[in-house]
Amino acid sequence: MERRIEVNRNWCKGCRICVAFCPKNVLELDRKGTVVAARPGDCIWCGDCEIRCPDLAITIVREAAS
Amino acid sequence: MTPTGTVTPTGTGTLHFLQGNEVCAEAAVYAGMRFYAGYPITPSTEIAERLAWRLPQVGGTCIQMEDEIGSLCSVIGASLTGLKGMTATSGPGYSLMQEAVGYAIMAEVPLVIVDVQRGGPSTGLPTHASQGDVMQVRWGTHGDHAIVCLSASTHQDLFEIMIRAFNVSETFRTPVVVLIDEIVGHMREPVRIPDAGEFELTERLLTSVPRDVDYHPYFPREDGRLPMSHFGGEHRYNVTGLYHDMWGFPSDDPRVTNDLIHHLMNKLENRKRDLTFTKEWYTDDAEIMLISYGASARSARHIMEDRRAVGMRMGLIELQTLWPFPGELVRERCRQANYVVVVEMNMGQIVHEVKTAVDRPERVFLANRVDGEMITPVDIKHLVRVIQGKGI
Amino acid sequence: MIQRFLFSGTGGQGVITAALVFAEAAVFGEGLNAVQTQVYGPEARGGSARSDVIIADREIWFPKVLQPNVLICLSQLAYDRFSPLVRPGGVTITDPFYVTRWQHATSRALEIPLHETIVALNGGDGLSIQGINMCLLGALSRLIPVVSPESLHNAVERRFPARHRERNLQALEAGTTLVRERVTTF
Amino acid sequence: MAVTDYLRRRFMPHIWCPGCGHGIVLNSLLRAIEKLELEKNDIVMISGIGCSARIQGYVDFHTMHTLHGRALAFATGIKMAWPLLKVIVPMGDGDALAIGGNHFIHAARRNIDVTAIIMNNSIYGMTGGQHSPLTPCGDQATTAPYGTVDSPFDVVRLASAAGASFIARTTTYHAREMTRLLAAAIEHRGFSVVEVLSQCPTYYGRKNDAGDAVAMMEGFRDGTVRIDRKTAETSDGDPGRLDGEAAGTPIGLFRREERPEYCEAYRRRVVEPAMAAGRGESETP
Repeated sequence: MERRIEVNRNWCKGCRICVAFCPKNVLELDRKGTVVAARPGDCIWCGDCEIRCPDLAITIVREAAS
Repeated sequence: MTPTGTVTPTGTGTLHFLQGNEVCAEAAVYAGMRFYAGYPITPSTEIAERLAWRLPQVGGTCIQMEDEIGSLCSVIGASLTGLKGMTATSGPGYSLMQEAVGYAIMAEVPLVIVDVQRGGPSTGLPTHASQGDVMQVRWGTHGDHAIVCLSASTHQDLFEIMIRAFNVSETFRTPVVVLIDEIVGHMREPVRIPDAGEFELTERLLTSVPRDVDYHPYFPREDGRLPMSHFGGEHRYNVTGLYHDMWGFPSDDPRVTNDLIHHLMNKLENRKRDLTFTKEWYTDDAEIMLISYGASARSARHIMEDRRAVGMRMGLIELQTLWPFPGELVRERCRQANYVVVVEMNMGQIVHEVKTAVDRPERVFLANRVDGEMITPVDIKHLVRVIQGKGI
Repeated sequence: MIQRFLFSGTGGQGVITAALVFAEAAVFGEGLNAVQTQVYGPEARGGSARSDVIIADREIWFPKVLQPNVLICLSQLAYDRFSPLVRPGGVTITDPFYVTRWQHATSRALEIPLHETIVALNGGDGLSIQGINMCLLGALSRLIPVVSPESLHNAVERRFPARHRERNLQALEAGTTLVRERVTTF
Repeated sequence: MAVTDYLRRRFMPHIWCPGCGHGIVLNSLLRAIEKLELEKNDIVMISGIGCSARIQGYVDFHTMHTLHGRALAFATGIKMAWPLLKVIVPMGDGDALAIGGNHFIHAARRNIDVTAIIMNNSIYGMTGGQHSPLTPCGDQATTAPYGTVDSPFDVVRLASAAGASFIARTTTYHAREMTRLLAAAIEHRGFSVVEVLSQCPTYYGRKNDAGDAVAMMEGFRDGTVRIDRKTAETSDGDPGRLDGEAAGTPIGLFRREERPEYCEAYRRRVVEPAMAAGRGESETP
């Protein structure tokens, strides 16, 4: 299973909720105020960012390895 | 034209002796109405009482809501799912319904509202006669809009007018108000409920667009009609009270807004001819033309028959369509009359429309009564004598 | 033919029902036209009761009764208020138990002991006046030749559910018999 | 189906302010519907007026944007006319309980199968920050420059007294629990109420020095206390009260009971007997 954090940059309004509640400090805002997965290697795939995003801009993509 | 009444209604069907309110209920069931929501208010309550008993018998639904606002809102909801819906109330309840009336106009939802008028303003005279809601029905909601308002004075006419109300509302996707009054609502007289099939019923025009193909709920055809899709059915769309595009989504684009308001007005104002129902007596030779509607038209008819018997050339136009006001017809019929007397139970509402319509407004007089008592034939006779310079 | 009836009394006597059954009998039994109206509202709850009936062999436009041909008063209040309205040549019908007559106008006056009759029929309890309205109709059918006893009989059967039917028919019958024996004309 | 497949993507991003809790409610609601594997065509969403009411425009169901406070009345008509539909009514605090308060208690009383979501941000957002019937007493609002004098409703107790058969309260911080509660509410047959404490950083937060969206959600985390069902049921019949001293607003599932649902009761107790009896011999009912 391959997993990655996908951010829809057009929908993100940079509210910082995902950044603040990420237990592993994976996310941060970039220069434009849009969220990015700065440290994806630390992610434990809890999905807290995905379910708390008010803009539905974050998706944890789960794909079976090819 | 000469009068063509019969003593008791004849033809197929069954003879009943009912209150006007009960006639409204029976006619609605005949017209295929299957959802009623209402709130008790004198003098309309018998409509709800009859339907609470009658509708379940034909598989319909009748609900007593928490107020008139909720009543009309739930009728709108039910109508969108494909049921013919109705509510009934009186002036104070109509005041509360005004916001939902506007919604039904904007969202183009077919439904029928029966307003059994009582004396106003405010709680006024709950159990007495008045025709004070004519202008409330015309203008009672904010913003420019067109509205259809029908009326009747006898129970047999009322039965037919109710069916027409449903037909018009279904044809044009618009609320239609049937405006009667305490007299017609509470009076009992014989009425024939025809067998099924005697009156043609207009069923809802449904879209032929198949599933998964883009459906435009608010894109009028050339004839102004908008095919519907049952809300909750195959096509998912949006319904809103905001100005909206052809998919039903809010828009403040000036062009969309302009087109929509013109469409809402024109679909009714341009079809006055299809929406005008009147009854006329002796309009070809009348020197004194009475114009009336609802219970007042009964007194007008009474005095007209009485005066004709003594040789006076009196005629009568009974307006069954109040809105859109049939101004051209009134102008045409009143052309040769020396006097026009508008008979209504208010301080003068339709009389202003008549004055606007006719060539010689200074010859238009108001015969009215506003004390809660029904205007009598003698009241009208006295006014006619006065304008003829004969004194009472 | 056109006859205007004004039924009046107090709440609980059933005068509105009487008016309704009378009009229905005219429509369904006699093939006549009829219009019935009544006074609604707070004043119709327990206080005075009034119902107008017009019966005709032609169209009826104005539905109210301003001058009755036949006035029925089952209370003093109603009599005091309405008796001046009776058309010249008309009839005023009262029950001496309820009404002391004072009008000596052009109308004919009839007194019928409805109360006494119905109390006797109901077993002698002075408070039990159920059926007085049907008793009135029975009497009326004999006095005013508009609606026949048979039409009234059918109208009662039509109007009342089975459990009330028999009692109302008995009261109706008592009214018809009463007229043959005990009407006082003034 | 992915969560975003339930969205009308063409209207995104939505109009709500950055950090607005209503977006989290939308997020959780779609996840609940996905979990229940509901068909888009089986769902009707009816909203009233206000920030909360805009949620209906973004979901690809049958949607209706109605009048301020009246959504439950429209929903009643739709549900009774077509009882097989899943009817969801998202409302704001003012929408549901000020102008719509009467419709709310009567829908609860009837126990009609509608899911009412009260997105409680303690403020009128759309009109710019006026106090609502859920604004805590003493708080600031544009129409309460000296602090509100009014006491707020307790939605759980109100819904309980009015007769709702499913009552829950949660917050945007507890998004996972919100999803679970919303799914349970939608599945419940009867009138279900889910109050969601939602943050309005733009008006309520700013007026009351509550900080940004994150700080407000931390407030939901620290200022609430979870109840379990057992506690709720043993609190002297008062589902809004916790036994003992509880520090904070109780959240969780307060009531889930089987009571006759209105449409079903109407069909069984009115329509079926009436149709079986047909028209009576008597003219009158």
